[in-house]
Amino acid sequence: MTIKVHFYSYFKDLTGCAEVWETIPGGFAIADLHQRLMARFPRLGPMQKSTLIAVGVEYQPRDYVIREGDEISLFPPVQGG
Amino acid sequence: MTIKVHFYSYFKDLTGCAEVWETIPGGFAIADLHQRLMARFPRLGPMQKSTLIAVGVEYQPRDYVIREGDEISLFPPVQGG
Amino acid sequence: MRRQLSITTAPINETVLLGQRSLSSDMGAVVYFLGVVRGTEQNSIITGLHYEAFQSMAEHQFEQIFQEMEKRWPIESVRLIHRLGMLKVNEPSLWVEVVAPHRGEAFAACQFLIDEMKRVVPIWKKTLKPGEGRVPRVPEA
Amino acid sequence: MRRQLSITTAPINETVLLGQRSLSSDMGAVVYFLGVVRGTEQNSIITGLHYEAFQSMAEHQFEQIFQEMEKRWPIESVRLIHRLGMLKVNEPSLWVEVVAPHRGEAFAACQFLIDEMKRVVPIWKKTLKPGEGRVPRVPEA
Repeated sequence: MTIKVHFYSYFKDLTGCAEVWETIPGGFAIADLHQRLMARFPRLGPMQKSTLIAVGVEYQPRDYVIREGDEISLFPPVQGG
Repeated sequence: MTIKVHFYSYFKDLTGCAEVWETIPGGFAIADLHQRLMARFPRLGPMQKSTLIAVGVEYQPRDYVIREGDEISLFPPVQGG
Repeated sequence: MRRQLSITTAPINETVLLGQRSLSSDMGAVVYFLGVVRGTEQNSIITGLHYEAFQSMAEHQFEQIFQEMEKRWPIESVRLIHRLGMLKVNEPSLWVEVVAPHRGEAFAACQFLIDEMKRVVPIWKKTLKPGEGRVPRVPEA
Repeated sequence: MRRQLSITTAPINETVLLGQRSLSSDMGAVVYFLGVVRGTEQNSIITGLHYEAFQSMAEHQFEQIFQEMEKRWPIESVRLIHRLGMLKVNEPSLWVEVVAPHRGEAFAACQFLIDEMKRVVPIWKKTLKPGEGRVPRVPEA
């Protein structure tokens, strides 16, 4: 399946884009997608530990299995206020 | 010596006045004055434990020895806000 | 630490107070507290409150609290207005503003100020109940 | 619990917000927090901040925080405005109002809301330094 991935804040600069499409096999977890994206965009690597990942408008754990139609977002620690 | 005593809040109703003069001997402490006032105004008696006493604009302990010119204030627990 | 204190029968005008706010560029947090007269007091319906102060002592006690705040937190300014006299339900009786670099100290200092006020500042209130001109000041036994 | 949330590029107008306040007669406490852009960020002088949000997720996360507040405290209403876009030093970026029966719950709920916002709501800021049009978004290694 092909899913849409969004980047926010300076992750847009690290990847050079605000969104990308990724084609992934069934059973792919968020952790797998994160590895795939770090390979595609090496500058995401150093941010690995602090990267936050959401599916739609909810945070999801690394073992969440991605489903058809999910929109995934990756971003650095939040800084509202 | 003769000193001025002020009452605030419902202590004015209990005593029927906002201020009184008391003539006291030298070496009289706040605790002594309080006893004297409760004898003079018996309705202050039930409030004994919660009565707050100030000399001028400062709270003082019960063993504070009253000096010439001191103005003493008696009042119930404060309720600002 | 700048301070402004007013214990007054004049109504609290929040808009005017906001307009008088001054904030240096190092300040990142402002906390306000507004105390409002509630329609009930100890589960009875009331129509208002009458506030009375021992004014000179109240000012002195507030000043001592301000000094303690200044020792504890890097506050730029504190402003406090306490109403006196007759207040209707829904009218503000207390307005407090604390300006500080960060929110933690602004919240802590504002709460400290109000807690200490309630402990030591000689201000009292009398309840006004429906149908009464003024309630008796003496609490029931 | 009534709620009003606005994540917007429009400037925060405190006077207008005050004028829209609604308070039932059981409410005795209103706490406000104003977050203001400081002139320094990590000890460097800045001229402003640019705020960006993942808007739909930010709104959803705020709603979840509001639901938790509602469970924990008897709050009548909460209003929160967060600015987006370019803000100068001294401009407010965040305005919060919590209305509750008593001050303890109003302070606790307001602080909870801000703490939770800083933990989960997807909003980010970039610093603008003197002489720069825009700072690089990537933090230095």
